[in-house]
Amino acid sequence: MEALDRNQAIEDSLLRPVFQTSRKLWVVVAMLLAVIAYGGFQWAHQLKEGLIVAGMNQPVYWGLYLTNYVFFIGISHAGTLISAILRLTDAEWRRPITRAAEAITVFALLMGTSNVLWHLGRPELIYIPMLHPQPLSPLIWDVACISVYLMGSITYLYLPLIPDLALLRDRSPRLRWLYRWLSLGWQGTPKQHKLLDRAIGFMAVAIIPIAVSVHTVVSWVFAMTLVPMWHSAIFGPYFVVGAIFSGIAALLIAMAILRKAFHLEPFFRPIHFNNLGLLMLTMACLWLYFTFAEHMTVWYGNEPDEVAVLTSRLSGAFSTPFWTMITCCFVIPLCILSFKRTRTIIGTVIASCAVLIGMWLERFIIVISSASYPRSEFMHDGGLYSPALVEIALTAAQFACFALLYIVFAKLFPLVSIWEVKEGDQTELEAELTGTVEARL
Amino acid sequence: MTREYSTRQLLPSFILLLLGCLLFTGCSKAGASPDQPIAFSHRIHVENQIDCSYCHDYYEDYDVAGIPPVATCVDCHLLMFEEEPTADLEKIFEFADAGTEIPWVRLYELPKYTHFSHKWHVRAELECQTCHGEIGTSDRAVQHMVYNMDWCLTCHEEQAASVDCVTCHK
Amino acid sequence: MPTWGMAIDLDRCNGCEACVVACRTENNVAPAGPEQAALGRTVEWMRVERHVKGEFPNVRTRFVPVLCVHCDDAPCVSVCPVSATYENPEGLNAQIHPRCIGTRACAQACPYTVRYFNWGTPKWDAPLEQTINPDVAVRWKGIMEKCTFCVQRIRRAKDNAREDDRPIADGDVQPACAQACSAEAIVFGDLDDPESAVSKLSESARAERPLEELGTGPRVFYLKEGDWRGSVGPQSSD
Amino acid sequence: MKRRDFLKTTVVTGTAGVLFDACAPPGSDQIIPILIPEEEFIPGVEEFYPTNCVECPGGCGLLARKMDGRLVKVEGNPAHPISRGASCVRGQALPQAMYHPDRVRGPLMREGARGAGQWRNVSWDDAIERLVSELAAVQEDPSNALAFLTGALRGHRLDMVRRFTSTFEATRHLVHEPFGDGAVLRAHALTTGVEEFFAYDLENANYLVTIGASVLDASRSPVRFGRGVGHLRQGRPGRRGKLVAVQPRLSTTAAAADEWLPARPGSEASLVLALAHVILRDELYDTGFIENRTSGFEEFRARVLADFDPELVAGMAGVSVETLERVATEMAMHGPTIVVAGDAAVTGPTGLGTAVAVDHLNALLGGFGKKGGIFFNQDPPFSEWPSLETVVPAPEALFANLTKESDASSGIRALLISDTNPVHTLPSSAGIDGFLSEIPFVACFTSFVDDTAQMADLILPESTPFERFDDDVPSPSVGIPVATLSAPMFSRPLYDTMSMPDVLLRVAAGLGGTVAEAFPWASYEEALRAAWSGLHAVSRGSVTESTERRFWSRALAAGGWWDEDVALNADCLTSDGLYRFELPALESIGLDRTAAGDTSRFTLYVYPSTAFGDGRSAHLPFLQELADPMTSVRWGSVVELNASTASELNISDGDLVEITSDTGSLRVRAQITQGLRPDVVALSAGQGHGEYGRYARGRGVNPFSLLQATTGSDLFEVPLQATTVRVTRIKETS
Repeated sequence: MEALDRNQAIEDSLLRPVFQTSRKLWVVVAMLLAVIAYGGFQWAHQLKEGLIVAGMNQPVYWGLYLTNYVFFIGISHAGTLISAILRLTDAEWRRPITRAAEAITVFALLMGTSNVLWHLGRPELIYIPMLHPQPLSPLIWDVACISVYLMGSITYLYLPLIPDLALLRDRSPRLRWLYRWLSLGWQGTPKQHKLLDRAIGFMAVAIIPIAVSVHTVVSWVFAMTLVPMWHSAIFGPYFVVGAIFSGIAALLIAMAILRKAFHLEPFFRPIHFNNLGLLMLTMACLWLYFTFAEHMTVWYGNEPDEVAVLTSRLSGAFSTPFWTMITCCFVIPLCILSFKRTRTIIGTVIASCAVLIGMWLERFIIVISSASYPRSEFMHDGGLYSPALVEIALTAAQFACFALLYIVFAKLFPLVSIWEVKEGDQTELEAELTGTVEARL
Repeated sequence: MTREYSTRQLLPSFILLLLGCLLFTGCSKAGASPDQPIAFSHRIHVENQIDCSYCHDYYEDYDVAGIPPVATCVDCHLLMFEEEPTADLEKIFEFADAGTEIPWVRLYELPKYTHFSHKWHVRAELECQTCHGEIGTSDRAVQHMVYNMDWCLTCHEEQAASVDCVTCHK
Repeated sequence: MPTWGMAIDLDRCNGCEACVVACRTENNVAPAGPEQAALGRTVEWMRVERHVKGEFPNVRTRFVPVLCVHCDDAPCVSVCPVSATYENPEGLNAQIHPRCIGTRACAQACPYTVRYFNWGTPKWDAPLEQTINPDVAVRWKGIMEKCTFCVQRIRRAKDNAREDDRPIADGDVQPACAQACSAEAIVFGDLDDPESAVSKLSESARAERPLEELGTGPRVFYLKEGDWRGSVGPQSSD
Repeated sequence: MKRRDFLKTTVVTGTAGVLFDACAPPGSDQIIPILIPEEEFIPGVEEFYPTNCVECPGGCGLLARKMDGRLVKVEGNPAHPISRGASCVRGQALPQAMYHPDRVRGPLMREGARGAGQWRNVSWDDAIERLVSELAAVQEDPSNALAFLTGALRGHRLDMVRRFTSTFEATRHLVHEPFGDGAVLRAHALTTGVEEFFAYDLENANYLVTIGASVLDASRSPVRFGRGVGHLRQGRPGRRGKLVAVQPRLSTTAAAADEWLPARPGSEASLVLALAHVILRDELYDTGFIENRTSGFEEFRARVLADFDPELVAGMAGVSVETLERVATEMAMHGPTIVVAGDAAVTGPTGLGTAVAVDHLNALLGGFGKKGGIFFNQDPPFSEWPSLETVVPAPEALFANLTKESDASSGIRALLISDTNPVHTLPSSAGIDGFLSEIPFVACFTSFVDDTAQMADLILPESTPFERFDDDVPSPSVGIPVATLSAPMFSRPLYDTMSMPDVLLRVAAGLGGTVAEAFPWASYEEALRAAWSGLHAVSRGSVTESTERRFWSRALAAGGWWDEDVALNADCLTSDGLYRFELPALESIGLDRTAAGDTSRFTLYVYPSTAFGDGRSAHLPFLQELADPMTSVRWGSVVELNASTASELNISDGDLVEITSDTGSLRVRAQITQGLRPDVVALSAGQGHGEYGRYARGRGVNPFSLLQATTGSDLFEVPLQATTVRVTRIKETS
């Protein structure tokens, strides 16, 4: 009986956010919609005038849109990779956070790819690369990998959702038809469970190489060119590490917000923040290693074109963003996360905010600094690229839309996977019983 | 047991598909036949053994085929003394006296970024009808078809003519 | 099939930039206007770069006219997702405007930075649009454009040669820049024909190819400045 | 990927573009209506019409390409001896001058105050009638005078002006050409009796030294010199000529040169004489030429050996003694050598001295009449127009007039202006505004309302060279007689415009009496044809025909007449046929051992811009957008500062600085360069127009406004390097 009402308590506390919406949430949604509307208005203005309203110029052809593209695709890696790895390693503490992570993946991917529409000179011809690709172009590899990844992550989000959909189908006061349609007639029979576990297991294994391939291919859009400080072999792993790094940070922030907004304190316990914090610390060190390796080889190699870009980063026009990036991505996380005392919830959230800012700056520096200092010295960007209003408006709209999608998702589906938590709760009970026996053995 | 979807469930996706195809119908306007300032009939002129090159006198040597100036019409029609000249014949002289050219409505329009040369097509022994359809027997000039790249490429490949993009794209 | 190439003698070039304006007028490149020029949005298919070395008073300057070098193995061709730019059988790196979707990957990949983007719709204050050359398409916003080695002049030369039923002679094709150059520094022709002026110049001891070490296989040869060794031969009486 | 199926779906997917109009990409499909409707043309077929260029003294023969009834491009005329198929940056932008949005489209009469810029459109009849009435008023009262202010005109356009002014009793022909190198012409007249620019056989020369003259970019004849220097460098396998440039600033000529000697402004004359000193001291001069074809050599030799020791001159000129010695010996040993003077070096107090010194240096090296040396222009044998008993007024330099006489405009009742813009290219301190305001009636022949036309009462729109009959005798030329001819390429001008000579003919007919008799032709074409019949009569040269009518149409089709197999001539026209080593002109050259003076003051060096010349081409958008070859500035101006000087004044690249001279000041962005003397500040002419169409109006700064109008008897043009200025950095608030 005791197990029954424990499950009941779990279900109630997790379904409450789906059914009740506080007034404060509507205010937040209204604000987000305003930002998105302004972004839409600026986009229409850019569609009419052309990219002349943006800040890009000759030779800096790629600007904020591409930075955001790489940034959001980077964040999307956290979800699948973390939840897939934790699922495969059967880490018990993953249970409450997997769905939140997978949701980040899907929405970050949607936001990332929308940048392509704003970046293109003629967005109305977006269908041409799909229908008639030129296979040698890294951009086509991007298109292919990201579409596979998007499909993969949507299914990987949808499969663990099915049992909860069934629960909603039975208990939800509204949209029953939707839940019935989406839950595919789930009854919870052992056969269905076995089928579902095998499917989730397969997806967990399959999504990891896809995710790694996506960000390698995104980095190859830069690495395949002969542009100084882009054309380097390290870009593949460097971007993947950067992706996981920024992904974990995004996940931590999302979890902290959800914990506060939907009162999910019992599910997002300090242990989660502590473990993710440790994971982020290792990624920070890995990231610094890659950054150091890349800049060291360029400095030591001393090729004039490459050194021009390097000096612009270390001491030239891009020195402030560069050193802020180093502090945000390494120094702050190192200090906060390496001591148990500071690796609390607030600590990890501060660290991950710093990491997100740092990683956005890293993408900005990589894209813009190499573009500003091409091989032809005469063409070095005299005016130095500065983002225009339309680019900033669209970046803000992007973040707002990401948050809005997240809220809508939270309103339609439970953000914590109820059946996994119940399953976890079950095993925890047995563990307690046997635990005492083992402890004694 | 796999569930069968009821048609009602499949309805939304079906509508979506339909809309998609609708969207993608070509914007062709083959067969369009805008009214011209003068109801000119090719058939009558061809029956009077007037060769194409009499009016369209540039297609052998230049890129354009050439639309005849009103003077060419006046040359013949001045000497033909019909009993009661139709309104259209009068219009020829109205334009001639006013000193303005007849504002014929353009039937065929290639995009401005393409280069087309009648000369080399005529010298490759291509009949006017191949591209302009049975214009010789028509009373009203009708747009035979919308020229698109695929159609041109088919012919170029069959005749082993150059399919290098720069041949036609300028 | 000829392989078109160009030789630019930097010893002759005096930086007068006639080639730059000749190219703009011939190929309908609209001026960007003061504000857009200040933002670095000037489109000019050919530019004259000034390489200055040394301190006052021993300053050495070199003028280098820079245009698309029509690479044999072009970085831009491989990165374009819709193959809007491709290498045509005659060695031209052609840019097909209606196919371009404006990703600008080619411009970023080009090591010579000679590709220019139409950020906005090119604007001709009336009646300046009368100076538009009908042989060259007027571009529109959102697409890439670059030097085409005056493909419209190559087409006209081929037309005339085909009309007189003879092969294209060396010097038949003269791009607008070569024609306008008073110092006769720019020579254009068929690199496959060993007798052509450009082939001879390309074999000169002074000839070098820009950024050849990148393996792009450029088809423009720069002839380095010669050094003055007095007037070889008897004094002025010959 | 097969192209075939690329657009298999385009027709199908075309509508996807309907949302964004991708069926036909936007802006690519507008049909361009031609402005002159009844032009007969076959679309896609090109026609070439020869024309001539009036943008600079070079006088190239051009071909205008007409496509679909429109002028689309200008190319060099391959047959023309000056251009040989090439052209310069300003020639290439000429189609924009014809279709310029701000062209004057019909005669304008002033309304409101002078200079206010309010105009009333009038018909040509009213304009001619007003002109005739004003000139009749001048004829009645002998105290009234007619003044005709022009630039450095050439060909029969100049003869029309001189003939028109000669028919009035009290009349003056004022000339204003800011970079006209008037001192060089005066020097040539003093030494050789030939008051024309020399023709230089650059193709066969081995050594070229330019004193101040940036011959390759803007001043004299960039296309002719461009081709010549190109040939001098790489035209003869196995032999490469050397170019040395003596200028305070690294112009494009100095940048393209093998050696740049940054001489202090004003010291060029003594530097040239120091070179002469070395040549005389080591007796490297051409003794043959000097003995039989010169006079006054001994006094010249004594004077130079006495006063111009290289050690003394080197310190003052800022060039090392070794360089002077080496260059002098190289010039003598590795001839044939040519020395050319021009631009700022031949203006100001030492201007004439420099020009004369350079001529003497050429004489020392025996360059006159030698292969690879210097020849005199030979005028084409035009047949003279019916001669008049009247006296043709000698051309007077407007600037000299303004600075010398207290009241330069006394007695002038009517002023006609053509081909010059003195309000823009004269210092405000010269008092040009006062001069114009005192003259009751001012009429201006111009295609654009520029700074000077703004001050006129009547604007008579001039047709562009593509719409009018015109001929031109290029000077400097290539030694053989050359006459360029151009005919209109359209059946009628684009707007209601008329060429200046045709207007003069109609005015002469209106005035009647002796003036009408002086012009017995119905149109300027007839007058030209009468003159060109002389070329037919000699029946030699590039165009020879049986009848005069066929000669005229063949000449029009060829774009002019020239005789390539005429022997080049180099005999002096002095009284004794000898080259005179003129000394009086050299008195003014002294070794002004003035101390370095106040280090806070710099010499302002003004030079012609590659793209705009003296500002004449500033109204063309392609040229405004062109990156200046040496400063890369577009649509504006920059002042060049030497790097070390800038660091002393802690001015960094791009800062806003204020340049103040005694007569004015202006604010402009600074550009740090290594190619400039530390005590010099360089500003390009051409920008800073108050009024000259939308592309030039208010763009950049006008350096002429800063120059001091120093009084001096033999000044021809504005001194371009005799003004000292202070440079102060402006605290940028933005």
